[in-house]
Amino acid sequence: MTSYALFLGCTIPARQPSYEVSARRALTKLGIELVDLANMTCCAPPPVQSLDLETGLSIAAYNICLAEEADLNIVTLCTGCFESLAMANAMLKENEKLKARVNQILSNAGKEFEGSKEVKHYLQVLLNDVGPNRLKENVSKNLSSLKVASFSGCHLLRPSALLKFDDPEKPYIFDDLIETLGAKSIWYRHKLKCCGGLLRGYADDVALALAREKIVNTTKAGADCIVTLCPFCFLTLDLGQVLMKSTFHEEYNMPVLHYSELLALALGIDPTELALQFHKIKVYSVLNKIG
Amino acid sequence: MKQGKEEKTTNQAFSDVITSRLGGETITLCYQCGTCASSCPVARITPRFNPREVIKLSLLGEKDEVLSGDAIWLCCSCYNCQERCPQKVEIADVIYALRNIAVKEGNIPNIYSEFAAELINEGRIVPISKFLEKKRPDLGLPSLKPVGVDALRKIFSITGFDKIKQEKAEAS
Amino acid sequence: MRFRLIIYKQTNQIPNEIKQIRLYVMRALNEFLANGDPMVEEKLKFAFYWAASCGGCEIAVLDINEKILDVVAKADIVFWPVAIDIKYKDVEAMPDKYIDVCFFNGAIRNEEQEHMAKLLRKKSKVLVAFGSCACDGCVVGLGNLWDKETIFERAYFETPSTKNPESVTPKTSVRVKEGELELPEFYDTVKTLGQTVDVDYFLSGCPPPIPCILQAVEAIFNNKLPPKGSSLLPNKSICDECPREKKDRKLSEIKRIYEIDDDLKTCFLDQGVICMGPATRAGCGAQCPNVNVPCTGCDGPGPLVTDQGAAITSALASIATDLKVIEQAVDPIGTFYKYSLANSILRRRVIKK
Amino acid sequence: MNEVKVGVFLSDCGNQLSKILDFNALTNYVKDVSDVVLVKRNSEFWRGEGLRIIVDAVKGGKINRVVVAESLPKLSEVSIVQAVEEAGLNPYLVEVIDLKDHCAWPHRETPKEATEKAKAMLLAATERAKLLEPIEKLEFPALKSVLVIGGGIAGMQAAVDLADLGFEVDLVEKEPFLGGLAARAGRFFPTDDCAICIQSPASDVKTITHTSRKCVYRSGFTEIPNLNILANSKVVGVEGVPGNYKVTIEKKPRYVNELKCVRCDLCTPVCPVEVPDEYNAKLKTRKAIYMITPNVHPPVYVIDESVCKFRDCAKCVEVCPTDAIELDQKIERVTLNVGSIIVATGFQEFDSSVIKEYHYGDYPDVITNLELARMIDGFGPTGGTIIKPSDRKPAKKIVMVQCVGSRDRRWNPYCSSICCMISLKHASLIKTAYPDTDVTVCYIDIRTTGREHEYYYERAREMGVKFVKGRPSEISRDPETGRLIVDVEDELLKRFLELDADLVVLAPAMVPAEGTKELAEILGLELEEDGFFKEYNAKLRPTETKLRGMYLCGGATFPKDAPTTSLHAHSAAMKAAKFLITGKIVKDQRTAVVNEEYCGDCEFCPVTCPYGAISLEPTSEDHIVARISDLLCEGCGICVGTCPLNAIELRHSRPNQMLAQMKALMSINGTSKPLILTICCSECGHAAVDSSGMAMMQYPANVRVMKVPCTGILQVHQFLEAFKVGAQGVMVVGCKSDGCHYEVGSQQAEKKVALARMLLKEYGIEPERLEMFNMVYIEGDKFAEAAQTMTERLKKLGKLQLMEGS
Repeated sequence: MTSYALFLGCTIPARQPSYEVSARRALTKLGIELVDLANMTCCAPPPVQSLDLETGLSIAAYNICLAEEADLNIVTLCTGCFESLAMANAMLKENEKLKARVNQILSNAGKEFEGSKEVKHYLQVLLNDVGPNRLKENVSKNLSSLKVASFSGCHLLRPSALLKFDDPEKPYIFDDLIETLGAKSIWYRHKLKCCGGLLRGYADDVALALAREKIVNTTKAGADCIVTLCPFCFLTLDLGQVLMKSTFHEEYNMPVLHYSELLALALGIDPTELALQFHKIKVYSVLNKIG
Repeated sequence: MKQGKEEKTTNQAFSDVITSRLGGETITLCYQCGTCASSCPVARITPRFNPREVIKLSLLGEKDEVLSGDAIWLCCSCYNCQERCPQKVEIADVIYALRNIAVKEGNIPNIYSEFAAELINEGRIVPISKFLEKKRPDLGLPSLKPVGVDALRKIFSITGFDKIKQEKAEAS
Repeated sequence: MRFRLIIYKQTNQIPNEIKQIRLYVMRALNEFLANGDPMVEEKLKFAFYWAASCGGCEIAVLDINEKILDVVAKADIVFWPVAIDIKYKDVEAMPDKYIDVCFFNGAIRNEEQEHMAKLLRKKSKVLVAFGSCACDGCVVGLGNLWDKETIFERAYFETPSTKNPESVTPKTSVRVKEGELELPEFYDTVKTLGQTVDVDYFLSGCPPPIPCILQAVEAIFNNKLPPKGSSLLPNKSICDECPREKKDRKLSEIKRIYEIDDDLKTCFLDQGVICMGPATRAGCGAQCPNVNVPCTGCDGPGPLVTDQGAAITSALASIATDLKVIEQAVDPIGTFYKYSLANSILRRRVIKK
Repeated sequence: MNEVKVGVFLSDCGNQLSKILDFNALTNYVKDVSDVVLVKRNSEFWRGEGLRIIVDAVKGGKINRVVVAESLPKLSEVSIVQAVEEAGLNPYLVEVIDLKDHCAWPHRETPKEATEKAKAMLLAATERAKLLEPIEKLEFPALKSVLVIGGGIAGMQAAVDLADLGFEVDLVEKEPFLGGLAARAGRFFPTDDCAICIQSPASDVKTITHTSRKCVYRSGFTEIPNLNILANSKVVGVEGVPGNYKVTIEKKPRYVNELKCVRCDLCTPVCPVEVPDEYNAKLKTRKAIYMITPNVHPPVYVIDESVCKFRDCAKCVEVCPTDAIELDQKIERVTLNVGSIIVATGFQEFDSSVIKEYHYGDYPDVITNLELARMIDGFGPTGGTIIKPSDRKPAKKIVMVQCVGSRDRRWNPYCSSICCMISLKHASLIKTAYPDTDVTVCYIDIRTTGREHEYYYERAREMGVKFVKGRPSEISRDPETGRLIVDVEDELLKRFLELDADLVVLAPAMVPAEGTKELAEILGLELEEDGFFKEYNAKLRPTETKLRGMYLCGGATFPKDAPTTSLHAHSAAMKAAKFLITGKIVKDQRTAVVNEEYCGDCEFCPVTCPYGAISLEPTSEDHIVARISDLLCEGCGICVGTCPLNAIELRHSRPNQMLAQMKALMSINGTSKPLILTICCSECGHAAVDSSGMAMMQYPANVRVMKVPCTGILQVHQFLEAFKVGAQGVMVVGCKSDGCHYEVGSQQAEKKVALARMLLKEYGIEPERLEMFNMVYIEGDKFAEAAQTMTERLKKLGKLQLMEGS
């Protein structure tokens, strides 16, 4: 059994129990042990980096230190957490001067960043530790009639120089993993463009307009649902449709699922156990297409 | 305005301030090809933000316009521009640097001071709802581990992050 | 020719036979010195003298092992303070050019040594500067980084092991109750023998390589000495004798010996370790590199070179990839001039008073 | 050795100098210097009566060393040396110094001090002259044959030039046919006529006008006397020295006998193998046996061995009427002996598919300029119509994207310089042929710098080509319509455009031709960081390389348009011809020489020699020694500066000569100021001193100048020596570190100065007493300023007094 320190972040426990439930159930079923470490904090995502980049890097490094102490690699569910931690990990490993500065800061909290651990997104765990073959073997439901509009979120792919997750212009890992489950991943216009999630709270109008484009484009392309990896994208697109209704008087009803949910469903986990009631846009139409 | 120690108003001075900050190092490489703007999902929706213009204004030394305006806060940090920039300008990071400078000067949007407050108080920027925390056992989820907020405060005391809120209070 | 030497990594590896031979040689030598050899009529007259040096050169004479027997068979030793009791006044009493060959080791540090150098020059037909101190000043010459005052200050007051409550320092004359005693004057600057008197031959090394000593002795006996002023060591450099392979002639970083994982085959310089080999006369058979220690330059500069330190630094600068590499050199004099400071172009440090 | 008899000749420049320098004092001083047998003063010595005085003294055997103090020595020395040589004395026994620009002019305000300095200069020149030795002239044979690598426009032009001049020329082309990129480009700017138009070869009928200008296909190129074409071949090895290279060529089998093929074209119809035609951007197919176009050189079919079924088919063999098809041909190796080599390997289009956001390679309707050129070509695969490769329907809306991989620090930071013009040419040609086609060009900057080039931009606008200032961020394909969308910000409008397009044409960067790196290694030539061949001097010797005998032309050095390529090719041909024309290479033996007895096999010098002139050779006694090729040695002395045993000396700049000069210069002060020895390289360094004097800039007379061929010759010991002989400070003046006339000499000196400073500190001598300066000729002011600064600095430091015993 492969073990990882689970970096849960804030948004998932705060808002999206269905993501956590499905991810824990599915990964455990596939033989991945998730260890919850004490004293982890916010990952220091872009809002924190915007306030002070150095503080942001130090917070990320602090969390990596906890994993280093536990001798575990980190796995994240949230794409945002993945970016903050993986970016900090890469930057500090590459840049000795920066590492020295951050360690000077961390020393006050009794920590020292070594750079001995990896930060992975759970897709990488599925791809490398479980592997497409074993994943396929474990799929017990038929998803073949499901047309999925995948949306990985920006921070799984970019900045690619530091994250090194996938080709930033022609990504395929996520779509391959969707197809591994048996569903069809479709192309839609501006697929790789941002959902605007990070502008929520500062410029809600802009954020919503960006989310709307995404919903419009996926609907146009005939998707049955959008599948995401990031709780922020999820929020923007799922809750966003409710806001679109009130703001633009447009009704879309495009179900938005976390990939972990699709995975749990494909693995045959009972939908009633997945807390799907927390979705704003109901997902019955998707459940109906899963045989 | 804060009373800056280095109140240089020349063009050179502002780009120097930016290039000497973490994230801002590459701004001077820009040759205004517009790839960033064209890549930017926000710029296509609102004229309030255009990364190419933010860089041009910064390089021309229009410090006040850049730092006190709302453009720099409209970047959605998607890094599309940074990936495609043919001059390897780290545009998204430059925007972070500009935001950091703005924060230092006391120009903080409300939502960001809320983020800062949450982080300092709770160690998280999104507060956990008591309702969901109670519900966790029913959903088959383990209880949440404690948050290392004390450690964060020690970090903040060095980076000066804990002062951000006060500066905002002074400014307002 | 290339000398092949048996190299022992550590002294305790020296076989017993050799130790015994040494013992035997010492005994035989003592006997000869006491009784002389009645068989040989016309023997050459040898003299040995020890000026400012560590005494290692005296031992080196014995390191020729059984060959010393040939020496004493063909030569009388008329002066050798370390071994036989002949006074300076006895030397003074000798007619000029009485001594055939004088082997003079040690640098000229004080008045007495200068006096003896001049005296022995007068009394000898051939004067050989024997060893690095006599030829190039050697470690003694590193004293030229200071002057008399600083050296006395250090030696008689500052060293932790020194207790000198009466502040005694060497003086040229001192009055004791028996009368006035005179001591030779200690000079500010160490000189080589060659800088003091006219020298006929140079046999450098710390101590001189045994094969070169043997060759020199043979040349003396066979009257086949090279032109006056020559060195009795080969004309090439240590690199010529060194078995290590030269691969990538680029110095991109200077390392200390403990910082490398020596593969025992590659030239030290190619591994980033400073080796004086390129700027050092051949003769020893690259003894040090053969036992995994870089050459420190004891055989002195090459025949056409006036300044060993300048020669090696020119060469190293030429293969250094940039200026940064140069800054990594620590203790430049100790590294590049360990044996030759007194015989370099500038010879000593300028000390502002 | 004959007795040394020095004659000293003092020019007072028509009494100009005697207003400052006391010539009587100088004459009296010099005549007492030992071995000086003759001292003469005149108003000038480099021509007329003055020169005759020298010549007579030499002829009469009165003197055998000549020291002349004359102005403008860089010019006057030439005639003096020549006259002395004609008079029967070896020309290298002459020493010319410049009392005007190095003494009188810069020190005219302190005439007394200037006179004392002049004495020191005369003494130094005399001491050096006494030690000079005759230098012989060497001759090396040079073959009157040239290898040209690359059969594009550059290689063909150079080959024709040289063949016309009577050289034996071998032209090697890696492809089966000549023409290179140019042949595919169809039409060229600035004349819009076809690509390969060359001057008619010698075999054609010559006319006095240029009506014999011919397209290469009509030129009878393959029939030019002295020109041997080796197509389908590449260079695999080069040995030897300039003037005499042995080149190994590997010739791939053509499977068609060049002497038998009559181009009847019976073979292609029967060939059953059909593959996409790369030459034509895969817009049509060709057979396994083929010719790229009907009019090519050599006019012989070739079999594509990667697809031919050979014996399993052999249909072509059956139909060939002349038995020209030989399926058993093997790779051949040919050895050529040539005197020089011209590299004309050109460039190629950058692979745009790595810029993923543009989807070249994904979307068939995203093409490159070269592919568009094939469509525009009336002989091309589409017969001149512009189509969408996806459905072969006419393209009515075309978007051109500039700077694809150019000016892009992710790929090629440089501007490829010709793409703007190519796109403008294409846009105009399309608009001319199909005026209703919509053409939009997206650009960052339009660069039309050549003659008549701006006219192309103008014409394109007139024709209605649209221009959008902005670099597209992405080319996407509408999943429904399949049409292309180009996302771009029109910066001038500040508007985001989504340009709809049938066809998107990328203007890719131009990068070095495939195999450039391997070839550079074989030839021993350097590449620039951008991957193109490095020219000897980009400014003044653009077609030469560091190695005499090897030349570059065309796109091998950087992307070029046709006119520039032609110029370049003619230049390279001229350089090669100049080098070989006499059939011999004559040079004087001012070269470095190894004293083999003392060479210690440290193997440093071969690494530091910038010219590869030093080889390591075993000698009989189981030793290895360095040997220097007199042919390859350029006389910089960098090896001298390297040798830790001083076993290398440079003839004409021997250590004893330098030391004697140094001592002499430091032997007379005559001022109250600290003596400074200035060691200048003979190139920029010395020239900077000249120019400061010529401009009458003032600096103190305590600054004494000694010339060395290159500062690279200097060793650390010379700096120490200078202080020993009385210098209070030492200035080293060399070329800029990247402008050294001997490549790396200046850098070598810098490192040695740094180490010497480190040693000086240990010697208790202020390191700032030694400094290296880098200057160019025009920086005379910088020299005067440096001399002044150094003097002030030394005055502040106080007198350096070496201690007794030093």
